[in-house]
Amino acid sequence: MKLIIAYIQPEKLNAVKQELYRREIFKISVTNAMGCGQQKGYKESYRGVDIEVNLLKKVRIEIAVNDSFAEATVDAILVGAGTNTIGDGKIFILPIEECIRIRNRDTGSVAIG
Amino acid sequence: MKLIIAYIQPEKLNAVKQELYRREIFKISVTNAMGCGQQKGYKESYRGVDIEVNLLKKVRIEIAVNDSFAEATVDAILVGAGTNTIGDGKIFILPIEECIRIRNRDTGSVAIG
Amino acid sequence: MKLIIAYIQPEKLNAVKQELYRREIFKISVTNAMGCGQQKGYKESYRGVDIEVNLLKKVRIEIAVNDSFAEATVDAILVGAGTNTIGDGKIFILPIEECIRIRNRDTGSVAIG
Amino acid sequence: MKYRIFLMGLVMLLCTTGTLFADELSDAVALHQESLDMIWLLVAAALVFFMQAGFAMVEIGLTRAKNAGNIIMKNLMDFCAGSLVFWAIGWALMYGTSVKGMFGSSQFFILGADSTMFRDWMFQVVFAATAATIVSGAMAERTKFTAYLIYSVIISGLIYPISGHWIWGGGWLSTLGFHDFAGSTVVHSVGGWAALMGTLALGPRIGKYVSNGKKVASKAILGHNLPLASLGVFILWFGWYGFNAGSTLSGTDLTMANVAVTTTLGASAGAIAAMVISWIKFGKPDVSMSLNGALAGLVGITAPTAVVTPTGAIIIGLVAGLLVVFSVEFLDKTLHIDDPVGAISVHGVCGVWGTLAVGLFGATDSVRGLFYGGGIQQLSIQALGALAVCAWVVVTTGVLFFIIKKTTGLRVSAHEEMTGLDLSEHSAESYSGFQIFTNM
Amino acid sequence: MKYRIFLMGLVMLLCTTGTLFADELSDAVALHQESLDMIWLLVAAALVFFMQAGFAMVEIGLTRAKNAGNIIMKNLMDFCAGSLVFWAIGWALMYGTSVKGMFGSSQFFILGADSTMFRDWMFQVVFAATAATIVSGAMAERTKFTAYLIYSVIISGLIYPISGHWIWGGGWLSTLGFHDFAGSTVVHSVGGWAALMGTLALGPRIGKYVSNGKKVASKAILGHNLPLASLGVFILWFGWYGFNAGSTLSGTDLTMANVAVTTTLGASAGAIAAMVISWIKFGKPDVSMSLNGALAGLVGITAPTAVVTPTGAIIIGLVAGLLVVFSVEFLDKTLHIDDPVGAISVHGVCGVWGTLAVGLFGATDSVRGLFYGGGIQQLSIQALGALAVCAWVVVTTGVLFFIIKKTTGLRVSAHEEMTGLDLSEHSAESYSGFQIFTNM
Amino acid sequence: MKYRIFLMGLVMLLCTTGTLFADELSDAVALHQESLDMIWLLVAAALVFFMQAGFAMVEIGLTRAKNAGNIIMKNLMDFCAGSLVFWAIGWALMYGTSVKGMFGSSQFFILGADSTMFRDWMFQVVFAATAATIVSGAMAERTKFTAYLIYSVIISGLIYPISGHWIWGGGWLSTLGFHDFAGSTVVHSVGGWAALMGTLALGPRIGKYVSNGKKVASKAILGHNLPLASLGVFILWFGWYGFNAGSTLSGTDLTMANVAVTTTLGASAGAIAAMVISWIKFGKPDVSMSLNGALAGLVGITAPTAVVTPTGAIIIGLVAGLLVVFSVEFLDKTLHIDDPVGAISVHGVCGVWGTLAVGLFGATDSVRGLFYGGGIQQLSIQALGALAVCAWVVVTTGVLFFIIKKTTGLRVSAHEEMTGLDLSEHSAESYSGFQIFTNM
Ligand SMILES: Nc1ncnc2c1ncn2[C@@H]1O[C@H](COP(=O)(O)OP(=O)(O)O)[C@@H](O)[C@H]1O
Ligand SMILES: Nc1ncnc2c1ncn2[C@@H]1O[C@H](COP(=O)(O)OP(=O)(O)O)[C@@H](O)[C@H]1O
Ligand SMILES: Nc1ncnc2c1ncn2[C@@H]1O[C@H](COP(=O)(O)OP(=O)(O)O)[C@@H](O)[C@H]1O
Repeated sequence: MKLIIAYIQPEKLNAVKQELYRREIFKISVTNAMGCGQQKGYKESYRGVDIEVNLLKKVRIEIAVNDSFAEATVDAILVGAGTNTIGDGKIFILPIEECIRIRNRDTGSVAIG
Repeated sequence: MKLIIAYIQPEKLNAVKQELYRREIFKISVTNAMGCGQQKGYKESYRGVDIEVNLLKKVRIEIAVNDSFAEATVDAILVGAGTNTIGDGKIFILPIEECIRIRNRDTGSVAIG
Repeated sequence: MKLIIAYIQPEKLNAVKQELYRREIFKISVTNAMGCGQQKGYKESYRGVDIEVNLLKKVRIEIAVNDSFAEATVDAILVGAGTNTIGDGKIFILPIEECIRIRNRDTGSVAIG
Repeated sequence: MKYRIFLMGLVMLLCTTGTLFADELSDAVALHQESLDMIWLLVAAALVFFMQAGFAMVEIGLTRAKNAGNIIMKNLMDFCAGSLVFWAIGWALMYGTSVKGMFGSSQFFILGADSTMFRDWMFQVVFAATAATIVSGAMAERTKFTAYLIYSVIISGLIYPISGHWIWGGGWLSTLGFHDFAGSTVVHSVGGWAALMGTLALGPRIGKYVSNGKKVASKAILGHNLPLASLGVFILWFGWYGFNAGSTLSGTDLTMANVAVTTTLGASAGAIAAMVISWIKFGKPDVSMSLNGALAGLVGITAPTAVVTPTGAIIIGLVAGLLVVFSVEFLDKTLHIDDPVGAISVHGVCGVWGTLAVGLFGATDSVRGLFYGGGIQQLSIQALGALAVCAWVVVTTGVLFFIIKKTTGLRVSAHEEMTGLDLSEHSAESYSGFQIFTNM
Repeated sequence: MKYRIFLMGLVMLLCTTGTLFADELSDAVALHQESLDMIWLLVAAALVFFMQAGFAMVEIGLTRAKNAGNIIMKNLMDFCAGSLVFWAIGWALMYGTSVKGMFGSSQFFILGADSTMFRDWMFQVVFAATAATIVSGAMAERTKFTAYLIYSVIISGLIYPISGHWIWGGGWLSTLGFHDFAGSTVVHSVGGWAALMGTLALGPRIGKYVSNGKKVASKAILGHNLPLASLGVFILWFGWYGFNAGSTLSGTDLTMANVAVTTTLGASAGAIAAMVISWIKFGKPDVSMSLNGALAGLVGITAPTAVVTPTGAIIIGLVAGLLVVFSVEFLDKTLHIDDPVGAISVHGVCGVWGTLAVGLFGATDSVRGLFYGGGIQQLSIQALGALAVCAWVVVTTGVLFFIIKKTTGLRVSAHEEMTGLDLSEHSAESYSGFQIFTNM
Repeated sequence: MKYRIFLMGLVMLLCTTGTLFADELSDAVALHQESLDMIWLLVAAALVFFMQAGFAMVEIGLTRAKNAGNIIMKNLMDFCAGSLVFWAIGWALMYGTSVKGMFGSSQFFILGADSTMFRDWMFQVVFAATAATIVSGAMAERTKFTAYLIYSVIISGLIYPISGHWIWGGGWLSTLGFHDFAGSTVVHSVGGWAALMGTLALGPRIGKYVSNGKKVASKAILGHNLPLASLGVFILWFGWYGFNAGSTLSGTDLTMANVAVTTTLGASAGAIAAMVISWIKFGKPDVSMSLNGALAGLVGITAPTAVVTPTGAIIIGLVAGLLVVFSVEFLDKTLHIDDPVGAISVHGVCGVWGTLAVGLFGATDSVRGLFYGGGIQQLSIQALGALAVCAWVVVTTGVLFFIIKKTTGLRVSAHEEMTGLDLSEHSAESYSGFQIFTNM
């Protein structure tokens, strides 16, 4: 099982969700995040004083999948969030050792979906 | 060492914390999250227009433990958060390679607790 | 590749960022978190009723790095966030199996930076 | 003879033009009298109306984010429904021809109203709505919206006007000499006691009282928006100048200045007392208690505002501020009555205090209190009035809440309460997009 | 003879002192008349000014957090720029010497104003700003700030004063007997129709209408702060007592009480109707619709407020509350016109309804409506007026928005819209530090 | 003889009834005069009281979320404590019998007050509280609460009343002909200079000025709630109609219309100027600067409001708007004085500007400024007054803050400051449940 973590532009969340649905991946968790990457930030100014904002608003997605679904998931994110511009984000894939569904204590592959 | 990530219903956080305390697990980190799983969401309506809310509010818990504590931790979460209903949540267990306490630069098993 | 997760005191974020920059680590993701550790919390009171606040505000940092950068990253966090006081926080290191840059679908070591 | 006639003519002319002129002038002066009353009462009514916003903001601020929309609906609707029912029957029961000093019985639908009656209705309707809206705060975060609509209509339309008739409508208490200038009893106590009965009927919010084996611990459920709560208090205080000073009911009653001063000093003293007590008791000057203290001072000074000296007002305010802290604590920690915004303490307890204070600090010829050489005469009448109104409200709202409980139901389900009334009662979110921890 | 002289002297004295005395007295009475008017109008003007805060809060509350700062700037600046342009030319076009009943032509820069004219300008400028500010809500979240400044100046300085002249400045509609007491047409319809044209010129917000193949689905874009929106509605209602009751234009016109009562009942009925309809149609009592309902009732009662009975006011309010729900739905789901705060429905549609209601429910000798035995005479004049003003505004603002679109541009870029106008137009954040989901 | 007697009788009768009648009438007219003054001043006082809410919202909005509760407490308590001390000694020092034009010395505890004195105290106490509350903004986010209580009591009770006596209490500056209609100097400059001294005594907030080796960079610390800040500005503007127009001190002084107009135009011009300058200087129209601009215009027009033309008012407002932007920048970037809300620039700098503007733009017979052919006479008196008050406040508050620093301490610890004053000073959270990044 894999944990797929992705940072994407906030406005791409809906598109990513739609791509995931198409590939029948329905489980997803989302958090608000601030990111700093190749996208350099921008300058705000407040009362005449410059603020260098280099932590940009991002959305963090976590999807746990069985190994066989990993590729489809990555693909869905790439299609949904990719715009060929700096700031599109990153995907990280981590190994999961165990997964448990709290409701019925199912474990392993059967619990993840 | 293991990183135990759990998504639970927000209102179960207190119960989970209590179960953890009972098992002498005192360290925990919590974030706000939105999740989409078997629980299908609900319909809000705003000014007469339906909104399908399929990202539900969840609480994300992270607990890093030594291997020997993993079972107790999972058990605490299962007891604290389980209600036998859809939406109860999931637990994921990931391997941790290293853990460092910032205060005194302790590492490994001794740092985690 | 490693995923370095750190929980630090909110007010130390800027210092950590500066230490990372010095070591030429520019990529970082940040989330708001609440943590419970050796720092025991404090008592608020609201309308005469005590509130035991044992979930303290923390900042959660995630940095994905190539193996060779892991040490420098940990060092930056230790220097930036360490004050020798309880509540300074923890660092966890997890293995990453794959990393993909959404923009151009680069993978692996080249994508992470 | 010529001469006589000339003289007579002169005198005549003098009389006529003088009279004519004087007639015009005295008409103008009479109109000005009416206009001064009119302007004063309408401005005051507008200020009192604005207190609805104050109540809404205080209640929103001192409760959780997940119920804010429901609170908005309650505060909006108790005024809207209340004003229609006060038009239909409330006014008639309060100010219509008295039936044995118990209730009014004419002028339903304010039929045949002239500008004077329109003016008075306008000034009174905002008071009626205030009484109803007080209840909302104590019963916040767990009451069914339909139940709320029902009982707020009955309070504005029946319960409030009848006890109001006793005191302001020429009823039996007013005959006895009971003095409640702007409504410590008429408005605030009525609201406060209804709030108490409602809270008892409802029970506490989930998670408010936790039993660890044998001891019940009281848990704090934090308000989510202190800035809005403070704005609400400032709005209420601002509106209170209309509430109290407007209660001269005349634009040429110069005691309005006296009223404004005692109102200001009473409120100030209340806030200071509450802050100091909270500082001593809890170690820190508590924000929401100090806000409550200002309101307590205002409620306390409402009855005696026109008959006390500045010094009297300050003492009344200090005691009110002190009372509110102890009362909130007592209700919460000892009686385990869960009143999220402190409405029972602020309006009920301090309403009674203000009513009694008339009998203690009254310093005018007509209303002279114990401390100003007036004996216990006035004080006993005040006590009687406070008691009578308390009994009336406790009994009627007791029955009311009992019936509602048995029919439509008074409280939402546990699940709805945990989800929040915004979602469960209105399928809305008040702070869309904001990340809010809702685990409490 | 002595005696005669004495008598004559006595009479003389009597006359002189009497006259002297009467002169002083009548001077004082005349000054009081002016003072009553002055105080009444200035207090009313201050209340109407405060409505700017109400509009700002409603608009902020019903839109997304990322545009709040931009909305603040718009609401602040339309008043500031509007007041300068209304000083320079607006007043002159509205109240200057009439050129064939079409527009005023004197008193530019209110030169030579005495205290009466200053007073009247003050009362009128706050109305002019209201008309401009209405547009802001409908065009929220996607309009260029420079474009906004341009069109709001032109509305306050040209479009509003000219149609205002027709009705309040002694122009052709007033000659015909058109009755719009406080501005359902003069202010609200003008704002509403301008809002409609603006929204059409702009197009909907990104993500508001999503096409799934052939069917276009309307998506909800939630407001981010209902407590502020509700505060705004309470402030507006509060200010409306100045707006309507102040429109007696005299401190001694006692119908102001009548006005205050019908305003209260109309607003209450509007909120109740909107709540009930939304409950029936959508299954739950909708918060923001109920708030809109109160405003709809207020807009509806604005024209007829002084000439209808309380019962009439309630019916007018109920219909307004009903209209606003159906209109919001029709515009959104059928016409796909994206009006984030419902300004077109509240001010345009209910403004017309209020104007027509004069011809239906008018119950005074001078203004008698269809239902009160007045025939269709008044109704037709009202319809004509509503139509004429609608045509005037639609054409002029149509041209205006077209020119702006072709020159400076009317709408921000898609990227700026997604980022939010706070960052893109003002490089500011309204809720710094708060975690807000901005994916919508 | 009969006849004579008859005639005499007739004349007598005429006299008597006439006089009787005239007496009644003139009594009524006299009462109306008093009532007009009373109503006007009480309504104005209520409006000025409401400015406390405005100040609180502006200060809350322009600072960080972690200090909001502390700001509430300060703004509530400076009024509450201030009103008690102004009752005890402030009024007496300001309006009591003058001791050589330096300070008043009677009427402590406003003993023996009649309705006129109650009225005047009411109107004055809200001004005193304004002066104290101004300081709060500049010293926000780092001042000890106890220290705040001490100095705000001393400002309201001692420092403000004494310089106030010089100008409004019949003291030496008023004898010289110094004109400050509604308090640019009396209220705003006093607040502004006290704020300056306080800020100097405190030092900047942690993280505000960062030294990179040799250069000190000024960092922005963002306000957390612009909607509340804007609401505060609207409330202040609304209240300012009471502040300025109420300062006619008479309900029959018809110049109040003039005042309302110049106040409106001055504020509008100020906001526009600040927006335009910020647009030019920083590339974008800055929200909080434009809000400050409106306040700057209001402060600037406060002294000259009754003696300038509309055109004069606009120029005064424009200059104030311009001054505030440059002053904020100069204080921050050059002097490194950390004033979170811009209080020193708005109230201190523009207060002086408004005071001088009287000597430049005064256009009445009694107050004629340089640009209206009045020479530099008035201007020099104005400059002298501004200087004298500045010196008085700088010295007294300098000593005051020095003593506080050495005794109770003026500033919280660095750790308390980082944690936020809500937790450290009041163990409260203002936005419980909301996720807020607090790393700044
Ligand atoms: N090495 C990393 N570690 C942690 N987060 C990262 C890393 N690289 C990127 N991110 C996250 O992804 C977001 C997008 O990265 P960015 O470099 O701007 O995208 P792109 O590579 O498409 O230009 C960042 O804002 C950050 O939140
Ligand atoms: N495969 C997954 N990947 C990421 N998050 C998941 C996954 N499955 C569940 N979750 C998280 O857990 C929450 C609860 O899951 P859900 O399926 O509703 O619970 P249950 O299985 O008990 O019915 C979801 O809202 C989501 O946040
Ligand atoms: N085992 C753990 N699992 C999850 N989070 C932890 C763990 N240990 C520490 N944390 C996080 O780190 C924060 C700081 O830990 P704490 O024990 O207070 O620091 P220190 O060890 O320096 O005293 C905690 O508030 C919590 O968020």
